[in-house]
Formats: sequence, C-alpha cells, structure tokens
Amino acid sequence: MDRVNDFAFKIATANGTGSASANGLLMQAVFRMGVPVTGKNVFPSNIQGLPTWYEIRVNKDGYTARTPHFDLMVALNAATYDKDVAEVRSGGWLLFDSSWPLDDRLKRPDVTYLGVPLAEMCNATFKGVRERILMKNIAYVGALAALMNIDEDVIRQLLKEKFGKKQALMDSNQKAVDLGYQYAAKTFSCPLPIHLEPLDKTKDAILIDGNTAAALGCLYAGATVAAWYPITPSTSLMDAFRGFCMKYRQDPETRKNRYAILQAEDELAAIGMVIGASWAGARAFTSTSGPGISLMNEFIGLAYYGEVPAVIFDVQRAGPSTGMPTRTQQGDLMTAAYASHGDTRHICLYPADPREAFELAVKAFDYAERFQTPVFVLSDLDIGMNDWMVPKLTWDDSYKPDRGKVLTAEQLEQAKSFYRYLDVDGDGIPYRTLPGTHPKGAYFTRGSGHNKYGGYTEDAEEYVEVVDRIDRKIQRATKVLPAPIVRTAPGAKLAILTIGGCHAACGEALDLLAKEGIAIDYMRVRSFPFGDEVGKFIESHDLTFVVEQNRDAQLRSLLMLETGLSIDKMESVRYYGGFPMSAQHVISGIKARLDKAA
Amino acid sequence: MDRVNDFAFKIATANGTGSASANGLLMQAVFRMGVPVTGKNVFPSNIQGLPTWYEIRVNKDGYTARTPHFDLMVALNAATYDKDVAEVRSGGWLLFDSSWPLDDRLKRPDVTYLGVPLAEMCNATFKGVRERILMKNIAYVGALAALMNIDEDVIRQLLKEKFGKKQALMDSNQKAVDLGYQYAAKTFSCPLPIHLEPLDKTKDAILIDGNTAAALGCLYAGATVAAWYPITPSTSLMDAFRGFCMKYRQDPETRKNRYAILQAEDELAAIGMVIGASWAGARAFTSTSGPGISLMNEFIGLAYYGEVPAVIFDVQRAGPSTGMPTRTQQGDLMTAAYASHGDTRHICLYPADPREAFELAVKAFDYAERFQTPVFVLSDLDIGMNDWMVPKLTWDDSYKPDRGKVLTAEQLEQAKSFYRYLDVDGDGIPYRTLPGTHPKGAYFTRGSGHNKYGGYTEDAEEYVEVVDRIDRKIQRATKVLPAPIVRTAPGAKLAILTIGGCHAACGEALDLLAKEGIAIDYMRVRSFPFGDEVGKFIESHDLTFVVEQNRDAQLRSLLMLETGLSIDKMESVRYYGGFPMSAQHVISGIKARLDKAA
Amino acid sequence: MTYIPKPAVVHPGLQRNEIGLTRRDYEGSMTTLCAGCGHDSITAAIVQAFWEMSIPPHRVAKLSGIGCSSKTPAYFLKEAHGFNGVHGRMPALVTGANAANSELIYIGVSGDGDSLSIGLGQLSHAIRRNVNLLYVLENNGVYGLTKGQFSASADRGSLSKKGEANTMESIDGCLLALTLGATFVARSFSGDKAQLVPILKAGLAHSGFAFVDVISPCVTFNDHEGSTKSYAYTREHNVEIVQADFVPPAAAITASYEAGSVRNVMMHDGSWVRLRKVAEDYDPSDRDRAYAYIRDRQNHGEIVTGLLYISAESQDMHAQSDTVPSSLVDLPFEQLCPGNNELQRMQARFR
Amino acid sequence: MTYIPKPAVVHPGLQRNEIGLTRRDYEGSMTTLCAGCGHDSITAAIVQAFWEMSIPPHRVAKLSGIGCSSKTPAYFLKEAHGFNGVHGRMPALVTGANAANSELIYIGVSGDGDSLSIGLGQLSHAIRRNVNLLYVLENNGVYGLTKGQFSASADRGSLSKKGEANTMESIDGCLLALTLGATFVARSFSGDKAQLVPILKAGLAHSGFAFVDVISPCVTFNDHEGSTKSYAYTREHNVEIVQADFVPPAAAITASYEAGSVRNVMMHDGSWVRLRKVAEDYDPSDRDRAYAYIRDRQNHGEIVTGLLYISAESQDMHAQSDTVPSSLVDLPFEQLCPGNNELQRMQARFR
Ligand SMILES: Cc1ncc(C[n+]2csc(CCOP(=O)(O)OP(=O)(O)O)c2C)c(N)n1
Ligand SMILES: Cc1ncc(C[n+]2csc(CCOP(=O)(O)OP(=O)(O)O)c2C)c(N)n1
Ligand code: SF4
Ligand code: SF4
Ligand SMILES: [Mg+2]
Ligand SMILES: [Mg+2]
Repeated sequence: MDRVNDFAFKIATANGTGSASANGLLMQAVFRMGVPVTGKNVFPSNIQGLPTWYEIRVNKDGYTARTPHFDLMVALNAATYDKDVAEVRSGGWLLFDSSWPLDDRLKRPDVTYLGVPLAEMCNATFKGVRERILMKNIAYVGALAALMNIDEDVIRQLLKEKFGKKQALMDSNQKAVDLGYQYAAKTFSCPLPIHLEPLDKTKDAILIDGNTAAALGCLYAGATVAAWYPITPSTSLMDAFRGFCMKYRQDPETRKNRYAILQAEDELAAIGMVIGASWAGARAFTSTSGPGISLMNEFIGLAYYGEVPAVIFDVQRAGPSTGMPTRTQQGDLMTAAYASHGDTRHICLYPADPREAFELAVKAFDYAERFQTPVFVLSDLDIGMNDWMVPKLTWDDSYKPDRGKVLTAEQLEQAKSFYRYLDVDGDGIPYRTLPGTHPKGAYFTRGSGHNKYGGYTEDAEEYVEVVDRIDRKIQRATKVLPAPIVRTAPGAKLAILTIGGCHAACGEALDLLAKEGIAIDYMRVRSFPFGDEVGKFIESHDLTFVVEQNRDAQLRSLLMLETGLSIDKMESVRYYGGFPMSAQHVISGIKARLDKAA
Repeated sequence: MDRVNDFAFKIATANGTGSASANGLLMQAVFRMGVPVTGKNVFPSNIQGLPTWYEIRVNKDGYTARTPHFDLMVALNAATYDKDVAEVRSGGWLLFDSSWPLDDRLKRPDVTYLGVPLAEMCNATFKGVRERILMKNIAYVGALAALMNIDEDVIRQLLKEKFGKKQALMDSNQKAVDLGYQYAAKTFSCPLPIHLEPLDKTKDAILIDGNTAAALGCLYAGATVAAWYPITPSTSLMDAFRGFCMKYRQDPETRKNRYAILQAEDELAAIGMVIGASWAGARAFTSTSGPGISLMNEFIGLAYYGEVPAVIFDVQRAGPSTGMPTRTQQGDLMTAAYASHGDTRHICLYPADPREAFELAVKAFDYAERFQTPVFVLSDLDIGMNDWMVPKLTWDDSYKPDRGKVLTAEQLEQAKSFYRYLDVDGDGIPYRTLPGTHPKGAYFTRGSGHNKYGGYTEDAEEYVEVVDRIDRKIQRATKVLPAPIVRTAPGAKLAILTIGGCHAACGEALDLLAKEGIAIDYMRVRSFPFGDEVGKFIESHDLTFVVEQNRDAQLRSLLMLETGLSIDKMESVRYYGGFPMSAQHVISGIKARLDKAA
Repeated sequence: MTYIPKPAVVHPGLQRNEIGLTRRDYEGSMTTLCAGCGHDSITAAIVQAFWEMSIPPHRVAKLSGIGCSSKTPAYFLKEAHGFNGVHGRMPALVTGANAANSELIYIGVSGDGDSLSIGLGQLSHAIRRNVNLLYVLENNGVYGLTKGQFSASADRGSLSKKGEANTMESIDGCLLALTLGATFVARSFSGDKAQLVPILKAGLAHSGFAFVDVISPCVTFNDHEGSTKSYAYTREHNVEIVQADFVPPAAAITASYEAGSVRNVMMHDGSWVRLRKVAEDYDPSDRDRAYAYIRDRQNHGEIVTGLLYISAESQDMHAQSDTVPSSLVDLPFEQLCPGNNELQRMQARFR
Repeated sequence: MTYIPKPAVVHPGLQRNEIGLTRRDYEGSMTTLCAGCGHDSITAAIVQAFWEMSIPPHRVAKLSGIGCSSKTPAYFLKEAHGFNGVHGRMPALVTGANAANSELIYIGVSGDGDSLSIGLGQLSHAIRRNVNLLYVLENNGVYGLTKGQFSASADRGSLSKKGEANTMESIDGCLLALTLGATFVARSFSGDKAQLVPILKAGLAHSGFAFVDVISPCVTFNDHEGSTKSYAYTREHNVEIVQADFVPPAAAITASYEAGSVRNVMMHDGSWVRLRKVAEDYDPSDRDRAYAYIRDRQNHGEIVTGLLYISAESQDMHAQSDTVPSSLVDLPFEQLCPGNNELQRMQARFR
C-alpha cells in the first residue's frame, strides 16, 4: 500500500549523546519539505546515559497525534533492544550500527535489517571522542535521508542556518550527513516504500513547543514579573521567557531590564512572589508542575479569598508525588480546580497545543486581573516540551490588557469613600486599588475573615456575605471564559468530550470512526468552571465518551460535579501510561463499550 | 409552658477575663445535677480583650446540638450589647452588672432585666485587680445558681475538687458564689420559670472535648511518635496527648519517656516526621487544621504512592485561607479526600462527637497500617474544643493493633525473596518490611515511578500496574471501614444524609419533623471512600437532603463523585457561618424545599 | 503621581512634621493585643519613626505574616496598603511586591515563630536577595497567638531550669542574618524607644534588607512544659482553667541605661535579661567582628543591642538584576509588547 | 535482633572487614549519574567508610531528597532500607525515623539545592534538634538534575565575572551550621578520598547531627546565565543543535594534598577552587574560632576543608527529650496502652 508521506519511525539512543539535535534536524527537514510532521521526545529523568527515544510521525493529512505503530526503528541503544525491536510493525525496517554484528536480541523474521557502520565510519573520519559521538548521530540522519528520500539540499540549508558562522562545525556535520547518505544510497535500494515526496502543506505553519509559545504569550500580555522554581517539564517555559525578555525587554538606551525574573528558593516562595507582585499591580506569573502545585496550595487559597490576581502555568507530568517527571499526564485537573483547603474554586484554562498555549497565556492575565483571582493554565509535558506543527501565531495590535476594576489616583481623589470588597456593580467583582496610589485607596489584604468593607471580622453574616459573593464572581466568569470547541456529525447520538492535548488524537479518531460509519459529536472544553453548554451537550447525547489522560477520570469528575449529571451519561476513556494519547487508544476505548452494548 | 430542664442561656464577656472557668463551672454543675447539658465556647482569634461568648443549653431529653434561641443572656461586654440583647427570645431575661445604670443599647420592652452589682460587690469584698476581675465571673455563677435553681452543694463540691489544697482560693471563690447567690435570692423571685430540677440522666456520661478524646485514642492505640505545628483548633489535641503521655508513658523506674512529641518547624516538617516515623515502624500521627493540610499536600502524595502509613487529624475551622480560626466548619472534605497533585484518593474518618473521636482515632492507626496509606480523621472546632456530654468511654482489653502485612526477621530469613510492591495475596495490599529488620528486607521507598518489585521505572506498563493496584487497595478498604449510621422511619420517601458534628442537629430535627408527621430516613457517613450502601440509600429515596457545614456542598460533591448519582437526587442543606449546626437550620432547609415542591 | 494627604483637622498643640502631618496621621486602628504587650510599644516606635522621617503614609506598603506581631501593621499607617499574608511567607510577598514596584517604602513585620520556624527559609533567601525593606522581627521567644509554645528563639541557656523544648539550641536572628550576608543587622528592645526609633529610621533609610530583631516580651505566656502553669500539669491539678485564662493588666517593660553599661531588666515572667548597649564607639561596618562580638557577649549571658552591622556597598535586588529605574508597574504596555510585525518576523526561528 | 549477613561467595583477593564483608557488600545498584560526576566519588567514599567501620548494612537507613545527589543512596548499601523522599524534605523524614528507631545508623544525602534552597528550613531545624545522623551535602553549586540553574551555594566571589545570579550572596553550609549550633561540622572535596573517608567515619561515630559539606563538581552543567553555553544564549543563536543534550565524556576530578596546605583545583568549566586543608594542629573544639577561621580564609579566597568543629558535649534529640534507651518501635503494646480499668478510673476527671 502507498506509504508515501504517511509513516512513523523511532530512534532509540541514550541521552547525553547529542541525538536530540540530530532528531530535531530530521524533523525540521521533513517540515521544510512541506510535509506535516510530529515529533515526540521520550527522555529519561536523568542527565546522561539512560534510554531516550524520539518518535517522528510523517502524515500528509496533518494528523499530529502520537502513533504507537512504527514502520522503522533506529536501534542504537543495546539497553533497550528487546523493547525496541518489538515495536516495529511486521514488515517494517530496523536500522542498526553494523560496526558490530547484529545482536541476537534484535533478530525478528518479519523485519528487514538496515546495517550502517556508524561508529566505524565516524571513527575513521573524525578525531576526538566528543566529535565522534556527536557525528554518529548526524550520520544516521544522512542514512535516513537516503532511505526516506529526504531532500539533501534542505538538510544542507538547515546546517548552514545553524552553523552559519561556524565553518568547521558546518563542515563536519555536512560530512557526517554525507557519510550516512552515501553508505545507505549505495548499500540499500533507496528510497524505501515509506518515504517522502515534497508537499506544500507547512508553509503557513511553524514548529514550536508549548512552553516557548506560552512564554511568548506572557511576553505579549505584558507580564513583567516572573517567579519560579526549576522543575521538569516547566523549566523551559521560564528559560524561553528569559530569552525573549533579554531580546525584547531591555531599555534601548540603558540596556536595563524591563522585567524581573525571580528564581525562588521553592514553589511556596515562587507563588508568594507572584501574589505580591500582582498585589502591587504587575502582571506576574509562575510556571511549575504537580509537586509545585501541591506546595502552592496554601498561598492559592490566600489569593482566592484575598482576591489577588495570579497566573500559574502547570505543565503537567505523570504523578502522583514525584511520579515520572519526564512523562506526560493530565493528572492535576481536580487539584487545580479546587486547590487549597476550605471552599475554593478556580478558573482553569486548558490549551490543546502550543498555539492555544500562546493564546490562553494572554487570556490568563486578563481573567486573573478581571476576576481578581488565581488562574491556572494547565498544559502538559507533551504540549510543553515537544515541537508541534501549528498555524503561525498572530497578534492583534489593538489588544489592550484588561486590568479589571483598578481605581486610579484621580478616581480615588474624587471618590467619597473606597471599600475593597463592596459589590458595587452587582457583578460580584469589587474594585481594587494598588499600593502607593492614593491615601484613600489604602486597605488591608488578608486571608483571615473580613467583611465587605475590608475590615477584619468573625461575624457569621459578614463572613458569609463575602464568601458568597466570591462564589458568584467565579461562577459568572463562565460567561466570558473561552467556549468549548464543538464539532458535530449529522444524527450522532454518541459524543466525545475531551480536554487539552487529547484533541489531536480525538480528531483523528473521529475521522477514522466516521470512515467506519460511526457518527460521533465532539466537544473539547477549554476552561473551568464550565458554561451551561457543557451540561446541555452531554444531556443531548445517549452517551458521551470522556477522553483524558489520568487514572481517576478527573475530567469526568469535574463534569459530574459541575453539570450535576449522573455517571451513566459518561463513559470514561483513559490512557495514563505517560505517552501522549493516540487515536488508537481513543478508538479501542470507544469500541470496547460499543461492543459491550452490542 | 414548662421550661424546667429545657432552656438555653448565653454569657457575653471579653476573653482573658477568666470567664471561661466560671462558665465551665456552671456547665459542670448542671451536669452533676444529672441534667443533660451542652456548652459552646465562642471565642475570638486573639488572646485578650475581644468579645467571647459561652452558650449553655440544658435539655432533659439529651439534645446536644446548638440552639440559636436564648432564654437568658448575661450581658457583661459593652462592646457587644446590641448583638447580645437582640439574641434574647421575646419574654426572656437579661442579667447585667447593675454597678452601673442599664445601658440604653440593652433596653428592650419584651425582656426582663436582672441587675446584679457584680463589680460593686466584688470591689467591696476582694483586694487587688486580679482577684476582683476573676471573682466577678464567679459571682455571676452564684447569681445564676439562685435564678436557675442550681444546687449550691454541687457548686461547693466542684470548687472543693478544683481548689482542694488551695484553701485561700477555695474560700474566695466560695465567697464570690455566695455574694451572687444571696443577692439574686433576695432581689429576685427565684427560681425563674427556666430552671433546673435534679435528674439522673448523666451518671453514665462524661463531659469531654473531642481533642482530648482523640488524644486518648492515640494513647490507647499505642502511638509513640507525634509531630505537629501549633494551630487553632488542633493545638489542644497535642497538648492533651502530651499530658496523657507524661502520666502513662514514662518508664516506672527510670522515668524516661516512651514517646516522642516533636514540635516541628512547620506542617511540612510535621507530616514528614510522621511519615518517617511510620516508615520506621512506629504508630505516628499529626494534628492540624486547614492551612496545615494545604502545606502537607506534597508529602501526602508521597505517602500515598510510596504506601507509607500516616495518621492526620484535621480539626477543621472556617476557611478558606486563614479564614476564621476560632469558628467551626466542615470545609476540608474535598481537600482531604483527594489531597495532593496527580491521581490520589485517601481514607477519611468522620467522627460525630468526642466519643467517636476516641474510637475512630484508634481505628485510624489500624487502617493506616493495614492499608499502608495516609488516613485522615476529620473532626472540627466544635467537636474538638467544646465539651460534649457523651457516654463513658470503654476499651476492649483484647484489642491488638492491626500492624498490617509487616514481615518479621524470621519470615524474611525463610523467604526466598522479598519485593515490596507485589500483590502477593491479590487483595491489593503488598508486604512491607521495617528498616533494620533483615538484609533481605531492604528496599527503596520512593515517590518516583516504581514497578512492583520496588525498582525505579519509567515504563508505562510497570507504572500503570502499580498505580492501578493502589487504586484497588483503597477501593477495597470500603469493605472494612466503619459503616454509616442509619435510622429509618416507616414509609419514608425522603432522607437526610449527613456527616460528622451535624449528627446532633439532624437527630433533633428528625424528631421535631416526626412530630409534624414528616417521616424521614437518616444516614450519617463515617468513612471515605463510601461503601455501596451509600449509593443504594440515596437511590432508594425520592430525595435526600445532604446536610453539611460548608459553602460548596462538599459532602454532596463526594457523594456525586463516588456514587455516580445525579444532583437531582440530592438537595443541599448548608450552614457555614462558623457556628455549629442547629436543628433549626436543618428544618428550615428541608422545609424550604418541601414548600417549593408543594 | 504622589499625593501628599491634606493635613486633617488641626489639633492645636499636635506637632507636625515636614509634610504637615501629626503622629495621628501615622497611626492605625485600635490594637487588639494584650495590655502591656511589647509589640504595641514597637508599633508606637514605628509610628514615631515614620512621622519623624516625614514619609507620606500612602507611599508605604506594610506586610506581615501571621501571629500577634503580624497583626500590628493594622495598628499603624492606616493610609498605607497592608498585606497580612500567610504564616511565615511574608518575605516572598514583599519580594514580589518590591520587584513590581521598587518606588514604595516597604516594612515587613514578623514574629519569631513566623520568621525563625515556618518562615526561616523565606527570611534567609530574602536576606540573600537583599530586598529593599525594613524587616522587624518582634521577638518574644514564644508563639503568642497560639498560646505560648516555645519558638526557635527561646534561648537555651536562659531557660535551662524549665521544660523540654529549652534543650534545643536557639536561633539568633542577628547571627543568622550576618551569616547570610545581610547588609543591615540591628537588635533592640521594645521597651527602649530611645534606642529603637533611631534604628528603625536607619533601617528605613538603608537601601537593602534591614534586619531588626526587637526583643518584645509576651506578657501573657510564660508557661511551658513541666511548669506548674502548663496545660497538662494544671489540668491534673484542676487550677489551670482559672490561671491559664487569667491575664493580668501589665505595664510594658521599660529599660534605660548608659552606653556600655550592663543593666538587668526583669521580664514579665520573672526571668531576667541582661542588656548591654553597644558602646557609642562600636564600629558596625565589620561583619566578622560584629559576629564575634555578639557571640562573645552571648557566652557571657548578655544580649547585645544596637545597630550591629551595616554594609557600605549594599546592592539591593534591583541593582543586582539591573532593572530599569522606574518601577515595572509604571511601564507603558507599548514598551512591553513587541507587536505583531515582530511576532511574524521572529517566527522564522520556528520553521 | 540483628542479623549479620552471611558473606557472599568468596572472591579470592577481596578484602574482608571485621564482620567478614567485602566492599562489594556495601555497594548498591549501578549509578545513573554522568560519567565523572563528583557525586559518584562521594558514593565510593561512603562505601569505603561503612566498610571500614564494619557496620552491618541492614542496620543502616539511608535517606535523601530529590536531585542527582539524592539519587546516590541507591548506589550504596543495597542491604539497607532507603527512602528517596520529596525535594528538600529529607530532614523531616529522618527526624521522624530516628525518633521512632534510635538504634539504626542514619545517613542522609542531599544536594545544595535540596539543602540550601527548598530545604533550608528543615536542614536548619534538624541541626537545632541535633538529630543523630550523618548528613552529607553534595555541593556542586548548581541544580544538576534540572540542568544547571545556580543554587544558593553558587559562590559570589568566584563567579563575579559571570551572569546575573552570581550577584547574590552565597550560603555557606558550614557557617550556617555553626551559627545554628551544629555539634559536628566538616567540609571536604569529592576528589579527596583520603580526607573524605575519615571525616565520614567521624561523622558516623558522632552522636548528633554530623554536617559534612562535600564540594562535588558537576561535570555537565558548568554553564550559566550570560555565558556562551547557556540555554538562553544558544536558543538566541540557534546553535542548540550541537549543545542541547550533549554531555561531554569526562573523568572525575581528584585532588590529594597535605594537611595545612593549599591546593588549586580546576573545575570542569575551567574555573578554579582554592582548597585549604586544616593543619594537623587545628583545634576543632572552638565553635567561634572555627567560624572566624573559615571566614578569614574565605576573605582570602580559600575554602577551608577538614573537620572544622566538633562539640564535646553533644546531646542528641533523644538525650534532650529523655526517651527510653530502647527504640520506641520495640516497645511492647502492653507498655503503651493503659487498659480499660485505667480508662474507667481516669474518666472521673471528665465529670
Ligand atoms: C500554616 C499555619 N500554621 C499554623 C498557624 C497557627 N499560628 C498562628 S500564629 C502562630 C505563631 C505565631 O508566633 P510568632 O510569629 O512568634 O508571633 P507572636 O504571636 O509570638 O507575636 C501560629 C503557629 C497558622 N496561622 N498557619
Ligand atoms: C517540589 C519540587 N520542586 C522542584 C523539583 C525539581 N527538582 C528536582 S532536583 C532539583 C534540584 C536539585 O539540585 P541539588 O539538590 O543541588 O542536586 P544536584 O542535582 O545538583 O545533585 C529540582 C529543583 C522537584 N523534584 N520537586
Ligand atoms: S499573647 Fe503575648 S504576644 Fe500575643 S498579644 Fe498577648 S502579650 Fe502580646
Ligand atoms: S548533571 Fe551534574 S550533578 Fe547530575 S549527574 Fe551529571 S554531573 Fe552529576
Ligand atoms: Mg513570638
Ligand atoms: Mg547541586
């Protein structure tokens, strides 16, 4: 069957060998050829020597979800031979380093072997351990280029862009590519049935990871204070933000910084700094992952009850506890929605890909200030750290930050009086003032009992009045929060309801099921609390499959709690092993239930 | 109407004046007369000078819930005159210090005034500021004794027990009582219609607060390590435990301690110490309140995933954030059930009164060790800090601690091999070993990904296998956790489902509603996760009123999540102003809905 | 823009400072602390210091943690924004606020429990960052608000005859601050307004983290494990309720003494503290000598008070991270958002 | 009861200690750290120390936080229970474990991020409690596992020519420990086994908190803000393709030098550390002199190594709280539960 521009391959190496760079080069080359491509970097939670994989899916139709089926495996890590060879589809290929004889563990009758003497060639060609290790990786890029018909000029061009000034580096990389290319070209009948043909499907797209995109969102939203504590997989968000700030946030004359990035001593301090900065009037954010959220719990309650804005990026990883720091999951949905002790409920945003991470990052600041409350942006390791192909980002230059109800010095000067927690407009949102503005604006922010005037209280009625208003305020936010994405199929009685990064897999699953004549409606929620349309959507279907990536069906839990609907309306489809969701997972989950029914 | 042994009165003073002791004396005197009594201490979150109230309810039928209606008010705090006079029922009495003229704010046409020159009398009788302030309180005890026909001998006896050896103190207290008593006796027509007659309804009962009872439970369960950080209203639990340990946990010869109480630097450390001690094999616990739970979130996830026992007493107070530290609430139900990021689910126990706090404290250690997981005991300020009349505590001397599956040195010596997380018995509970036991018992406890052999893993299948087993383990616990308390009314189509301290109010409400011919079934859950009977109970009724003390209907949320039933089956009845639930709150909540229906 | 509040109704005889404000204008709401609490004396000194320095109250931000001491910001500078955060976490809040708006004057008030137990990490790192702020540690050796447990500053030596907790080494905030490279370290006593006010003013004047440890007696809780007033013991003897609940109206401790001389001051719990005022000629510019001096006197059972150390070349957080002079909250959005053209241009990187 | 594990199959030539065990018996699983990581050298020294002291491995409990350093307990003493806790919280875990079972030998391994940033408060209070434990701080000045951010021990002076973070005062674990009243304070270098092993043995022998700060170079992350190797820079310059995940193969740095002498040691990034080994006649019994000496050498750009301070009258947590000699986990239930008769008797109190 025709496998041009529609296949997947996987590269197994050890981390710390520089393979990530080679793999990125491969992916970028496919992209430059105009062919839609996705890459998933599966790396260990250590620095050097443990197994790491890179999965590249080429798909002319633009399906970006992970696929668990591989046509070709580059098996360069003896530690994982058994596992790796098993993942090749029957009739597939396996590329190995033929500097040594084929290992018995790699042998399979239904696989074609492609031996390339990577080490031999590189040792013969390059001097020094460092270069030899590095170039082995570039060499398999060359071999794959020949085997898969990847345009040599594109690769040459990419190397030029990367090493432009560094001629030496440029040359050795090019030489390594050629080594692999020529060996493969003369040794095997290239290209393989699985290969590339140029297309024009990527010209309006970019390859970007969600953390970089979110950092861009923070830059464009005008965030000036960021506080964080390093934790995988959120670290690269702050690294990217720093990079952008160094470029775009320096006073042209004095080169002084128009931002402050605080590497806190821990997550408790990080969120505290964000709350302090927001209280003082800055747009401030932190980025973290599960363990950090747990540590932020107390402060989050303070921001909720004291009504201080705060933006928190939770780049989710596999929990519980330390869990698997380099694997993806959607395990913090419940934690974030109701974080902290006592009665609390928080606005959450759920990007599905890097582009949405950019857009929702901007909105997060608007909502945090408008509703004077913490806002979570829940992405995950897959969205945050993997390069996704998404449409180019655009920016509306007419955008003005929504600072919410902040009284100016002039307004305070005119005002007869100011009380922090009065529901003046009946929308549940009180007016705030910033420190230093005006004597009349002074008030006392506290997490202890307070009345609508901002005074300390232990009086039942005064206490209830304030917490009830806050509850109304958050509930009303549903009127403006991003609506769910909906896709309907004529006459569908079934539906899929999902969240975040599962979007790609669900979209693909819908098409595949449609081909089988199974019509299914679709909804992806993008924010919490949910609007009424979510409950209506579920009610209007016989059965809704809730697709998510955690053990406890946390999205379904949120749906039950917030819509009040019974569990019978919702069938849970879950995958939580740490890899991104695939269409196959979705389909098998749905079919299992349909077969049961049948 | 007959108000003998059936009325309520309230004393308004400022804290730090010694009134608490006087009030305790009053309550104890009623109790000693054989008349059921309840006292609620309503105190501020400071140390001296702010308003404080003591509510005493006398009820021959033994209803112990708080009542918001007062027949008599002792108004000794000018700062709260307005509020206090308003709380007297029409036709009621108000006792004030007639050393000064009756304050205008206290005037009400439908209230009878009882002026007693407390200050005058005490200043005339006692020397020194200290004694005068103190004795004023004892004096109003005397006056009330005359007015309410409290047995003088009982009071004399109580004073003797208190001051036994301290003759001077004894004398001045007795003199103060007599001052008040004689003045009232000759000035007013005593006793008032609301007064006491001796009964015999308290001889098998005690007056005890839940924190003391829980501490007793920890003592009897054999807990040896306690770690905590001071926080109202949980502090007195640890104070009581220390008191008991000093008495019962010292080596008779050497006077050395058979316990370790660690005042940690914060709650993160406190729970860490508990987990470390449990890991080493001790029965260990911590006591805290909402803010502490938030800070313990990260460590709780570690104990859940690493499967280390831990007992956590959460004496709930009004949240969110710092909230109202000296007011009661049931606001941590959700937080505790799913504490920490990622997929988690925790065993929770819900005592309804001090006696149950004692019993469930013991069980908490058994469950924590049997299921190798954190166990929460969720009481609240009302249960924990107020004196309740409960049946005497009893102990079964045949009790043996359930240490769960802990392998001994001998067993390990015999064993061919030991792997920490293998589901050997198919019940989801693996075998543990304690440090130092035997070389073969060694394993590595970690919160990072691990397989069933205890080895580190990032493998999807190995990871899933372990977290799925843990999920089964917790689910199976429902088979042994304390069953709900159920009370049925013939032919009832409606039901009340409640939790913890609301029990008293609900019980009284059921009787009152029954008198009106409204038949209602009743269930009080005592543990989480819920057993199947809970869902069945709700399903078997047209409507279930879920009675609880928090804004967000957290118990109803847990019921929806765990039973899968829709919200239509459950009507929420809530009070969360910080006072204990009263039968009146329950009834009005129920009637509101019934009237709507009608 | 800055508003100088109009002087309130003129109280004849009420002295005015340079911006025409009276001490009243620097006060806050009524205290709810115990009569005689050392913290109230510190509040008075703070009022005095700000008044003397003629600082517009609304240009001040006052932050605190949780505790009796942390309540006090409500009792001064009613025209200043206040933030009563969570227990032990004020340093993070003030660090963030200062990062956002470097032009306000920051005062942080904390207690020994708030700062040295739960808050030790945050205090230490705020010192490292040299956040520009006056940090007042109101030190009473106990957790007042939770009724008198020992704090980490409960001194081992001076309590040796008492319960268990005192067996632990106490943490000396000043030694800690010096070790962490604090640029301003002082110690005073709530009863010594004459010494305290100038120190507070110096701290406000200092650009960087000004650490001021103020010994501030708790008149109410001098009980402890094993004492005849402890919860357990008195419970056993049935006198506890009366006594533990009883608070004598006590006058604040006061002490005055000659420079260089040693004076014993009796604390409310009957124990004695020996105070040695640093000799007028003491040189507070040598970190290591200051440390050694404090330790040496400590070994003689004395507590050194005064301005112990101040660094000449203090570089505060902003100086270190080279931020623009104007505060970040005042930057116009145009200076922050690169706009769509640049967005399109930069995306070449992502192809 | 204690089991002396039977010697494994005899490897001829493998030397045995008093309890008949070879070094092998003290090893753990294969390291997963970078080739040449200083932490692995420390692991080797730990194996050596336990072996030389003939400690039965299963009588040891090894705990750690999170980080490359905190992974190392998996690489030694496979027959000992291990607890890899959460980040910065090992001190609490070991305090609780020690409270429960005082008869085990405890070793805690941590990193500079784990101990001096997120864990500073817990470390400090474990020191105050004088928990009986050997605490090894594997100090590389960076967060290794999260790819090289500066930690609180990144020394200001030695990095002054580099990026922003270095403007902050560094925290010196030894000075901190001394200030908090630690009873055993030492510093060594991962590459100096000859010095490190005896120090570890002394720490194990010490009854109380033995704080050992071991400088342990990170071979991989020598980059930092503003340097040409930093992530931000490479991203800007699009050269990440060669740098992103490449860890150059490297060998551990070693350094042996005479007591009393000074030795310059080059780090993987080419920077130097100047180590001064205390002289034979150095007197480690004076806390204040030790502090002063470290500071003095610091001011001369030297890092003092050796056993810096040891207290004669160290009273560990149990001695302070006067617990029974046998460990609490071994107390029979009968000694813990007063029984029903007593329960009935005591309830007179509640009437
Ligand atoms: C997270 C948390 N834990 C515990 C408490 C209870 N608490 C309130 S104040 C306080 C200690 C206050 O001591 P200190 O800081 O010395 O202030 P002081 O009252 O002595 O002035 C504690 C433990 C709390 N509010 N929050
Ligand atoms: C609560 C939490 N925050 C952040 C992290 C991420 N993290 C893992 S290790 C580490 C720092 C380790 O640095 P260090 O203790 O110096 O160890 P090293 O790797 O340098 O040996 C961090 C921040 C985490 N695991 N948990
Ligand atoms: S308890 Fe102590 S610290 Fe708190 S207000 Fe009273 S005297 Fe002050
Ligand atoms: S990153 Fe650094 S600290 Fe971590 S293992 Fe590698 S060399 Fe060691
Ligand atoms: Mg204090
Ligand atoms: Mg480190």
